[in-house]
Amino acid sequence: MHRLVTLTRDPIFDSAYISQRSMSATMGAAVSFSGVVRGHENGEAITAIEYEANEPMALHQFDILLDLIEEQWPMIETVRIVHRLGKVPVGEPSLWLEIIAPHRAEAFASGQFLIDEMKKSVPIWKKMIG
Amino acid sequence: MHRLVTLTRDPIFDSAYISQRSMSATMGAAVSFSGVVRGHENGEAITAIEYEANEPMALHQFDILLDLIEEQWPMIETVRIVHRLGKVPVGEPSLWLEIIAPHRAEAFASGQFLIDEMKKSVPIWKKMIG
Amino acid sequence: MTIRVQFWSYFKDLSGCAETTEQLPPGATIDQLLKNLYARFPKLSAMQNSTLIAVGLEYQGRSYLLNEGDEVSLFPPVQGG
Amino acid sequence: MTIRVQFWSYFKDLSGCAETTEQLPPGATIDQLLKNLYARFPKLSAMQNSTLIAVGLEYQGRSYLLNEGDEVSLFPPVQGG
Repeated sequence: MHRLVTLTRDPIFDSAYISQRSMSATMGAAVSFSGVVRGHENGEAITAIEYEANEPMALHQFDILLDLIEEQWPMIETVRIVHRLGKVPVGEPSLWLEIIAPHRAEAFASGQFLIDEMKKSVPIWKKMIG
Repeated sequence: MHRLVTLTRDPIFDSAYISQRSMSATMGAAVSFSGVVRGHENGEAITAIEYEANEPMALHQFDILLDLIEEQWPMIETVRIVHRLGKVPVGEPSLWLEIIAPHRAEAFASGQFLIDEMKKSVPIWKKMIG
Repeated sequence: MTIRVQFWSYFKDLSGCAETTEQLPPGATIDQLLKNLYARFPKLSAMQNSTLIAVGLEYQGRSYLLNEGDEVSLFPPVQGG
Repeated sequence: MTIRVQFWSYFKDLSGCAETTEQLPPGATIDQLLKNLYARFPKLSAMQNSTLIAVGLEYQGRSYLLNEGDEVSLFPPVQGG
């Protein structure tokens, strides 16, 4: 399984990531997800979220999750994850990910698994900016 | 809910669709799916799939599914669907769709629902090209 | 009454045509239409149990009462995506 | 032995620093480290039940036996995405 995990302070241009996609002829499904900063958090208006990460540990914990994905869905060809750090303004993605798999079921299931699990184990925190 | 349903004989450039995305500040999740023609179908090597549609009925049946989505997930802001018709070579998308929702759970669930249901009710057929 | 019938996907190959018309008495159902069509196009009758039927843009069942001017589509299970 | 401790997210505000060190006897556990830290940083102790602990890059529990040179991270529940 190809793994690309990126933590970056630059804006996430998901269309650029998608135009770089490569799939072999046995792959039939690509699911991608963009998590975008919303204008309200817990009922309060915000202008941005500032993301902080324990970077080496975050990369390692993503790798542990990718091991689990590889075990559970061995046919997945590629998982790409980009998490932005620092100040992310409302309307911009903080997270982008993509799964390439033979069939849609495993792409959807593993994508949801990855997001659910990263929110438990990958050391990234947010701070609302009013 | 914004609905954009397109049947086209042109190639699907999903990165172009994604760069045209617009989301309001209450939306936090965009899930997109590309279904790509694979090099084998039922164990036989193919070079392309030719898609045929009953176009007016297909557009209407997509609309019925979008009504169901709107009812079940009223917070969804936008659903875009593009289905390519005619000959689609191996490695190129035949279907692209995107759901924009406040949270990821409804975006993932409705995207899967849409694909599962369209495969039952939207009058599009394929013919393998060897 | 005259009912126009369109065939889709490999049903065109089985019937040998993309569309045809049938003359039916007033009050006829899709079931009667199908009986007539199966007499004319025997290869289609082999697909009876996997035939989808629409009138205009809507799916309909075999007991649907046909009306003058109805356009019927017959096709195999759909396979989009 | 000397254990280096890093605080993350709002734990930095609660402790007033990003990192510190603790001297502990050989064979000490994370539990003992936490007791010492809570004595020095009482505001941290209010978060006891929602404190995550890592040694190096791995999560560890309170009974983990510390070794000289271990780098411990303390932080609140993660919130990526």
